[in-house]
Amino acid sequence: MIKVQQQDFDVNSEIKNITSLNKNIGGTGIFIGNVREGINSNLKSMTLEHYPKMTEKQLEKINNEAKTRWNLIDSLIIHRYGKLYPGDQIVLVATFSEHRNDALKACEFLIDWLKTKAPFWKLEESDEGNVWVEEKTSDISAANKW
Amino acid sequence: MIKVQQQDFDVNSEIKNITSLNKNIGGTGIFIGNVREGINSNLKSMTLEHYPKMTEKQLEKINNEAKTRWNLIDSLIIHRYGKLYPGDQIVLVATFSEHRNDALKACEFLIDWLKTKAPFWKLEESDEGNVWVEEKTSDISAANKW
Amino acid sequence: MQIKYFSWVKEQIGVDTENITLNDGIETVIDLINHLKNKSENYNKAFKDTSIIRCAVNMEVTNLDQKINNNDEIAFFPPMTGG
Amino acid sequence: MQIKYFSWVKEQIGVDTENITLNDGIETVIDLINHLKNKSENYNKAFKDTSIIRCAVNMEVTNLDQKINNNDEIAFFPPMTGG
Repeated sequence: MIKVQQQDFDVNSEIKNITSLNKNIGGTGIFIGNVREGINSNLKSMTLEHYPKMTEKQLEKINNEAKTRWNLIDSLIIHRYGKLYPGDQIVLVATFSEHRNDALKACEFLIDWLKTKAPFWKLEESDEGNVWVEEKTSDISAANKW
Repeated sequence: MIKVQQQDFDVNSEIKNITSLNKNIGGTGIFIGNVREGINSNLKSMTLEHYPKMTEKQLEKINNEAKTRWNLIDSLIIHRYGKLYPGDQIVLVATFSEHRNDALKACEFLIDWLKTKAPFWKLEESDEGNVWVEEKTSDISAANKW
Repeated sequence: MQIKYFSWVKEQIGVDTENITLNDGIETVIDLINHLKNKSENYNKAFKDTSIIRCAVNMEVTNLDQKINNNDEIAFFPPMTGG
Repeated sequence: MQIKYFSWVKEQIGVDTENITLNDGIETVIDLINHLKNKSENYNKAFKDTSIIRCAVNMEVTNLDQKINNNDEIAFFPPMTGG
């Protein structure tokens, strides 16, 4: 399932919504990304812009790719947009499988692909001004390894 | 932090207890293991026996090993014991880092090592009788790869 | 044709969406970019380095030599930074 | 010396904890196992295949040739299945 939303999420209830439906889920892999304050605590806020409709489409595609590559019972991606503050949750990836290896690998894959293939752009707001976050070469490598 | 307990856990509040203390956590890797009902829904319950004190000692050791190998801000292992039922949560591993790669790798490492190095034994209870879960060769390989 | 801009591409151009009708000479995304660059200095600046411009045609990421037509929704943006 | 048993080792032996005083001839874990096997058929059966017996001395997993003394806490159990 894909959710693109402004509001925060509760990982416990999101996970339980899925595990309560299937008693053969043995392993759940989860990744949560948060807004980092920065080394000098200089980040004041971060605004996530996205491309509505394309975001959902791309996340579906990435999610389906994970399902073809690993044995998953279910999977969930929640991605927030709008203005967020240091410590806020940005993204949740959760993968549900009978066995841990499929869940963990698919979870890592999903967050790696999200980084360079989901149409979000991050504006970091600090006292020194606003800067658009640039693509990292380490993220490109991480996406290409799959 | 290590918790060995009978009672269930709420992953959201467990995670928030840690992320609320440090605004430089950018990535949290989480694994949750649940009791599987089995292919023919034959499992009625599972009793987890453990070796009190040694369990905590071993989990601390494994946890410290993760901290020396990866750049972690914090980490948490919760392992339940006692009688559990299909769908119940057994174990939580959570790793907190500035960047996702450290969090995800350390999370996978911790659950791999827990499988063969934490003094728990699982008794599966079904209509056909009770069977102690045997060590899996795939778990030995997974532990040895680190 | 609807064109959408995101992130600093949008900021430099100054609008987030515009509708244009394709001239005969515009067959690919790169043709469209060259056409837009002639509109004003803002466009020219936004599209100066096409190596850092990404494009989606009907919400699918494509190369700049992708063929386009008047019914397409085109979007221009910097490399994506999701997650 | 306190000896603890877990899982099916405990079930086969029939007790979870016992206290014994070491004889002079018992210097290692495997000496202790051989001593215990003489106690009864239950012990003999539990320790028949030492390849599937794990041992901890003072809560640290050790090999069967580990030296032991009267102040140690020894535990015998099958391979661990945590997680």
